Amino acid sequence: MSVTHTVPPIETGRSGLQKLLRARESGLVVLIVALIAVTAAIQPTFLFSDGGWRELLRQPTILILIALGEAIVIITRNIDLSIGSILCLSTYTSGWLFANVEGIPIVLVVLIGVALGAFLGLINGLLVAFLRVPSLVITLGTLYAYRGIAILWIGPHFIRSSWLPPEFRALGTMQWVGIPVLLLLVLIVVLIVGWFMTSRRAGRDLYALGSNPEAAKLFGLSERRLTLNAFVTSGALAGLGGLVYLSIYATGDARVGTGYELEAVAAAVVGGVAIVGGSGTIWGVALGAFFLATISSALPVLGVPSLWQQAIVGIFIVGAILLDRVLFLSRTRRAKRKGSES
Amino acid sequence: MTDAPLLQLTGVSKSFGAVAALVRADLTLEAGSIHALVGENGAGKSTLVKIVGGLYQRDGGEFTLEGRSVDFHSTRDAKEAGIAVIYQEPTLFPDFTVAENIFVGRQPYTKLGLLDRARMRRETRELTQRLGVPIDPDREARGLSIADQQVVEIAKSISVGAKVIIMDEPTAALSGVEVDRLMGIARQLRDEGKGLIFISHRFDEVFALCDRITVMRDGTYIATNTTSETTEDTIIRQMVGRSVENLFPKQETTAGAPVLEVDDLTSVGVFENVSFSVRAGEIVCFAGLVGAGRSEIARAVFGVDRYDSGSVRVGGSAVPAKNPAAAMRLGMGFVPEDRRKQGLAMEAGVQSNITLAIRDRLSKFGFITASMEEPSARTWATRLQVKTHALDTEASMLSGGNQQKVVLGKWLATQPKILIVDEPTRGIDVGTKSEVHRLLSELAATGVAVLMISSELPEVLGMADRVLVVREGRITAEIARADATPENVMYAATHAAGDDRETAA
Amino acid sequence: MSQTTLAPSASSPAPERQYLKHGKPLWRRGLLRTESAIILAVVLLVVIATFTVPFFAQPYTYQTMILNAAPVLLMLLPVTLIIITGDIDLSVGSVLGFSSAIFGLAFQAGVPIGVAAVLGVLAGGLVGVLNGVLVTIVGLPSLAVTIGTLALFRGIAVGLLGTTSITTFPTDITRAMTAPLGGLPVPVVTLAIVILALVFGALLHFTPFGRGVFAIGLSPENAAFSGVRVNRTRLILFVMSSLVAGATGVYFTLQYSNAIGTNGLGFELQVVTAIVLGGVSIWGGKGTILGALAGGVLIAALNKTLQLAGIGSDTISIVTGVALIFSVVVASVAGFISRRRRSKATAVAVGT
Amino acid sequence: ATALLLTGCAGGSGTASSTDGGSAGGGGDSSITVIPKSLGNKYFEASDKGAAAAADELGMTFKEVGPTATGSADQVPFIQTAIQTGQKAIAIAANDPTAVCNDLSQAQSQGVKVVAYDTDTDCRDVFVNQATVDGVAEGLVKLTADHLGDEGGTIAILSGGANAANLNAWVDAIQALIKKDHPKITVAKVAYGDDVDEKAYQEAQGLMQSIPDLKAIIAPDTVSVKEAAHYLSDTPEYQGKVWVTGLGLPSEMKDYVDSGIVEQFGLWNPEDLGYLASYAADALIKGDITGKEGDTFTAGKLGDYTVGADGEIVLGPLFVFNKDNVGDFSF
Ligand SMILES: Nc1ncnc2c1ncn2[C@@H]1O[C@H](COP(=O)(O)OP(=O)(O)OP(=O)(O)O)[C@@H](O)[C@H]1O
Ligand SMILES: Nc1ncnc2c1ncn2[C@@H]1O[C@H](COP(=O)(O)OP(=O)(O)OP(=O)(O)O)[C@@H](O)[C@H]1O
Ligand SMILES: [Mg+2]
Ligand SMILES: [Mg+2]
Repeated sequence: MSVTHTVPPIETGRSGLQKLLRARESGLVVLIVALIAVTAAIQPTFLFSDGGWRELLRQPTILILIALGEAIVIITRNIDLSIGSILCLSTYTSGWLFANVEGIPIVLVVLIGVALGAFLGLINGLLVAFLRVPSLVITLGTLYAYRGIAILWIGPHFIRSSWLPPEFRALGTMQWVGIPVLLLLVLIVVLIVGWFMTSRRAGRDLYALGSNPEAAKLFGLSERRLTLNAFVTSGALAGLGGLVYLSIYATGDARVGTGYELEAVAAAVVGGVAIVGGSGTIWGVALGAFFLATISSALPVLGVPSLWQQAIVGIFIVGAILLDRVLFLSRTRRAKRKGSES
Repeated sequence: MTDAPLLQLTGVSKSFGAVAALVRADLTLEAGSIHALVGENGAGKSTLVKIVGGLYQRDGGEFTLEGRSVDFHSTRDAKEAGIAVIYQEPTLFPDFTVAENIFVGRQPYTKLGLLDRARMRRETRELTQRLGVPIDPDREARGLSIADQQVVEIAKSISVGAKVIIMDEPTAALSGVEVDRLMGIARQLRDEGKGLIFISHRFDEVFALCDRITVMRDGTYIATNTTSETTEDTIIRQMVGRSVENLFPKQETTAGAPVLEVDDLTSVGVFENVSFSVRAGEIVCFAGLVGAGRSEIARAVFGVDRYDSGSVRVGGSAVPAKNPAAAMRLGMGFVPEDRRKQGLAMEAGVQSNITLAIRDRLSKFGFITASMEEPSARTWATRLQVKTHALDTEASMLSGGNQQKVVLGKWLATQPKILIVDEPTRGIDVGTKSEVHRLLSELAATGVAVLMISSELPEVLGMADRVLVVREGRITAEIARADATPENVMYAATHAAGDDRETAA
Repeated sequence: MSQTTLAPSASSPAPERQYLKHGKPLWRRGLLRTESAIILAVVLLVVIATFTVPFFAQPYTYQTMILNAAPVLLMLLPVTLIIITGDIDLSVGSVLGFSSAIFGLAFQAGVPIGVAAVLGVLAGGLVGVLNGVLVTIVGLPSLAVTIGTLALFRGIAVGLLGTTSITTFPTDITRAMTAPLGGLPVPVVTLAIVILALVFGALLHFTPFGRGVFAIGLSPENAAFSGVRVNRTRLILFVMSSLVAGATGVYFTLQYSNAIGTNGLGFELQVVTAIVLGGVSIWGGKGTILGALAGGVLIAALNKTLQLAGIGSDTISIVTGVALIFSVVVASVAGFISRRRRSKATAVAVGT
Repeated sequence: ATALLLTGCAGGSGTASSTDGGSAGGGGDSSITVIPKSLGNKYFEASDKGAAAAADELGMTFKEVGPTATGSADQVPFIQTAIQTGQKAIAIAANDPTAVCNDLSQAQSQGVKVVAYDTDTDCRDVFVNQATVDGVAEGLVKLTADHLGDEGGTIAILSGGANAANLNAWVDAIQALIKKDHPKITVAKVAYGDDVDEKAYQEAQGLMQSIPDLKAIIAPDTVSVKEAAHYLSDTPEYQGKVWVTGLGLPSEMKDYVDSGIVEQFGLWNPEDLGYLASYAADALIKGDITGKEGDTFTAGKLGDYTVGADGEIVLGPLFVFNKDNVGDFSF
């Protein structure tokens, strides 16, 4: 950053830190571009076709949304394992509303879906914040409980695409200057969440809580309120993810979203969120989710049998946390060296 | 500005459950002055500060700010009222940049609703510049040196425009240059009309910097002195307030062969060329200021921390580095300074705590049961008179002194040849304190070598056969019991080695 | 407060103290614990089911209940120790699948079945070394590491086996896996569960090593200061966990006579659920093998009962989730109350 | 639904089983437990509805239970429960034909009649097959070959679960048949959608993109064919270029047929499949058939059936749906 240097050039901590922070996101961008480039070189339709282009940009949307929510929770030193089940309930509820409430406005359904997610997140948050029980256990419990409710309620039924109003279904494929509208909407969400987390005090408080809970307490931050906020946001984003699922796949049953929780954690970790909280950017998470989703769609095109896909994703996850640790250690070491020099 | 003092506390009290941290505390701070708050460990200084900072609510007493009675319910209230506190524990957010740490909770926004990072950066730069310590605003707080953390905290309090700035032992971990710099900043702030409260155990600083000195003891206000009209002796007498001799039932022993021999131990950046030995039956004390590196040396000797070069021997055999289990087998014991975290499993019972370090020795054919542990636990609990009615009482339910007895018991049970005790009486009431002292004396009398670390001068003087003064990671003086006086120990602790080594008594 | 204590204690030692072995009577120590509550719940469930659920009171119920739960019951034993140290291992389900794949492929390639089984178990052990090294030497959080290896090893298992499933295991061996144990209404695997439970129970509760495990969970620093080899202990536990998961993989393969990549899918959460339900603290330092095992048995019995009562898997899922939340919430509330009572008690004690 | 029938043929050895009511006890009334691959599956919803209707006609107690996930061992507890509750028959569509075998044998030894439907398993009395393997392969290949005409071209197969025995059998048969009869047609790739909507959708995309001269996709399971059509309808550039057929549910495919995305696809009536399974179970219980080749029984409105080789009862040939009839079905 070029601020007027009225001050003599001082310690160079910034270059180290900022560069490395950027290395995470730019590194992901490079990886994504390389992945797309290689895939497109081997199979041009992956990029240079309407369908290829659209799916490239559209398929990551769900993972991006739920990974954002997961990231916020992790940033506060918690974890949310229930988002897959929340997503399922939101998907089906929304489809059910379209089918059973004649002429219900799409906006209202979206609001209800998101509100349902937020409500389920609120239950998680209340249990974690007020009873001081570990979020891992609580959300593991609600992972089962919410899924059970979904299966109990939905049973063998499923959302038929004919239930959905044509305008809603069109949302899935609609494009604006060549970009899927869904991606644009998700990007807006990313921007809002990113803006909130990087540029609003309330968002920074969430980082502060995860970064040093003791200091946060000395500082007068309310741990309960922040924890609650994080879980509600995570639930709401999972609810929104359910609606995006509905608009892309125009279907949904009681099995939707199974296993998404670990994918979301993985995307957050790959995106640079430390599992111990306090650090990681929303942009990194969005890129991490985009990257993981793109691997999933690129590997079959690259001729990698899709059965090996998960192993490769696993390598990327382990690699990403390892890399994170190495960067962290070198950062700390550098900072220490500087500290002792001064 | 009104005639009323900037800040006034009268008869403030505060208890934590059964512990009365503050009984009756008074303090009057005038604008444009620096007020020292001194007292022994546990005198209640930090508690008082936390009440002023809004972290704790007082149980009773008066608290006025510029003449108005105030009642803070959160740290936010205090901040808004213009009170900034730099706590004893570092309170920075390691993942935030220096600039953001300074502005946390009140980050400026741009017109677009983004954080105005440029402005934070600029102001941080100006602030740190003004404090004479240019710290890169964009670096992460993680890994900042204690001194730099201190500067950031001070910058934070200046930038909120605080009228009252409280520093709780800010110099504890600072070196001479850094202390001078900090004192310069403090004077500058005073000249700007702010009121400062300065807590320190170092009298030279207190006398050099402060206008007034308030002394506290056992949670109670003792006296307020004008610096120019008082002496160190007066302050110490007010602080301790009792004759020290009967607290230290030191038995005379004759030192035997060297048990612990430490040779040229160095851990880069922490301590350097540390050599000393402790002989059987001898109590050797590490004296020095907080942060001098005494604990670090001891931890490295025991093997909990790594070291870069040098050697440690017990009874002639080399102790492998980084292996406490091996050190224990050779007969070393270690009572760490933080008994809640390092010395005990707080949620485990007295018995499991006492027998943890001898679990291998108690086992038969590789197995161990509670009934095999019980005799040892009973023996040591009885010998140390631990006040509890059952052996499975959770350690967290004991009082601090009794917790410390359990830690001592745990290590005495290992029947060490050399026992290292780090701050064995920190936070312990005087009665238990003298029991601990008697115990250590008796132990030495049976031929055990004792290496004691203490920040309390009377304890050092009362117990030690030999005093080793540590300053900035080096042993700067060795003073025999007969020669040890508060003056020469303090002098060695605060002045660089070789300045004047043998300031005789 | 100090004035009162100043004078006497220094000189005149107080009369010898007498210590009770335990602060609370046996019944309170024994009964007011999560694991007793869980065992009680199992017993109640079985008694109620015996009288109210048709067909429950049959040997076949117990036979199949244990068969179905065996993989989880086996794997939860070492994972309990890991959780007591404050770590977690989420990769056990994938390790099961991975070892199943290695075992199957080796067997298919003509390796004698015994050797193939050993290879399967060792493959699991190798995974444990990777987990353990990443956690202890590199210093990564175990949750992140094992989520990563959860994906990695499942992926390798699925990738290795592809669409094939290896089913040609000798029937005499596969039969033997599910055969009843002697004349008892339980399958042979019960023996393995009991033996391993005794081994891990003894290791955790009756050895110096186990003392160290608890010490690490209660305070890693205190453990290190007390001569516990903290990282070595953690590494050993990760390897044990994966070895047992590997062995379970071989057993599972033979039990269902099928090596496919998806074997053991989702078992990691079942394992953690059982352990936490059994009163083991996810924060480490507290818990018993008996409790964890009881948690696993409770879930198995709950499943069996509800299935026989004609209740669907959806409801069973809800019941499991709610039971889990309930168990930690109750523990948390109980802890809160006892802390309140305790601080009152000490206030009184010191005041006098 | 109208009947889509034709009788199976041939004979074979059935599994003889004891006629004893079984130690598990239970009421004297006839009863059947139907275990689909998983709950919440549309196709099985339809088949189990048919099974329930037949059970109703026959006066059997009907129960549908199943797991929520499709793991290899997930159906096992439901078999055990059926044995214990003294069910007279089990009809099962196994996720993993081997993993359930042990418990199914146990059931048989307890006198429970085991009917496999949709997917065969190794341990059953009869297998109610929706269509012969060759029948499915012939039907789908014929549709495709007719469309491609003389010049042939490159096609791909999009299947469901990689471990589903019936799907794998069909896929093998389709490939063999094409090799034998249609040398101009090449099968470029077999992909697996795992019975999961989004996965099948992505795989369909992968096929169309990675095989530039792809002319057709044969998708022998209902999720795959629906998602292939779904991807096609979302992606106009492949419309008219790639032709999709397979085995689909008319209710799910109607939109795509109506809009011309898909011309024709095949299936049997899943309700009839379940219906036949219940009647077969009843016939086994009553001793009308034992699973031996040549045994005959009457399956209500579906008419007469003969047990074929290997205890197979074939529902009928593939029924082909197109624009004209796709609206006539409720499943
Ligand atoms: N949160 C708390 N709970 C219980 N007791 C406490 C708490 N905080 C402080 N105390 C007790 O109150 C007394 C005063 O502690 P305080 O920290 O105020 O002392 P201090 O004068 O700052 O000592 P030091 O010089 O060691 O910093 C001590 O006995 C301490 O153990
Ligand atoms: N460079 C540093 N970075 C972080 N913390 C430090 C640093 N130097 C000292 N400290 C902290 O300051 C405290 C005092 O240091 P140390 O334990 O070495 O001093 P000591 O002489 O043993 O004093 P005491 O035992 O009385 O606190 C320690 O708790 C240590 O963690
Ligand atoms: Mg203090
Ligand atoms: Mg120290």
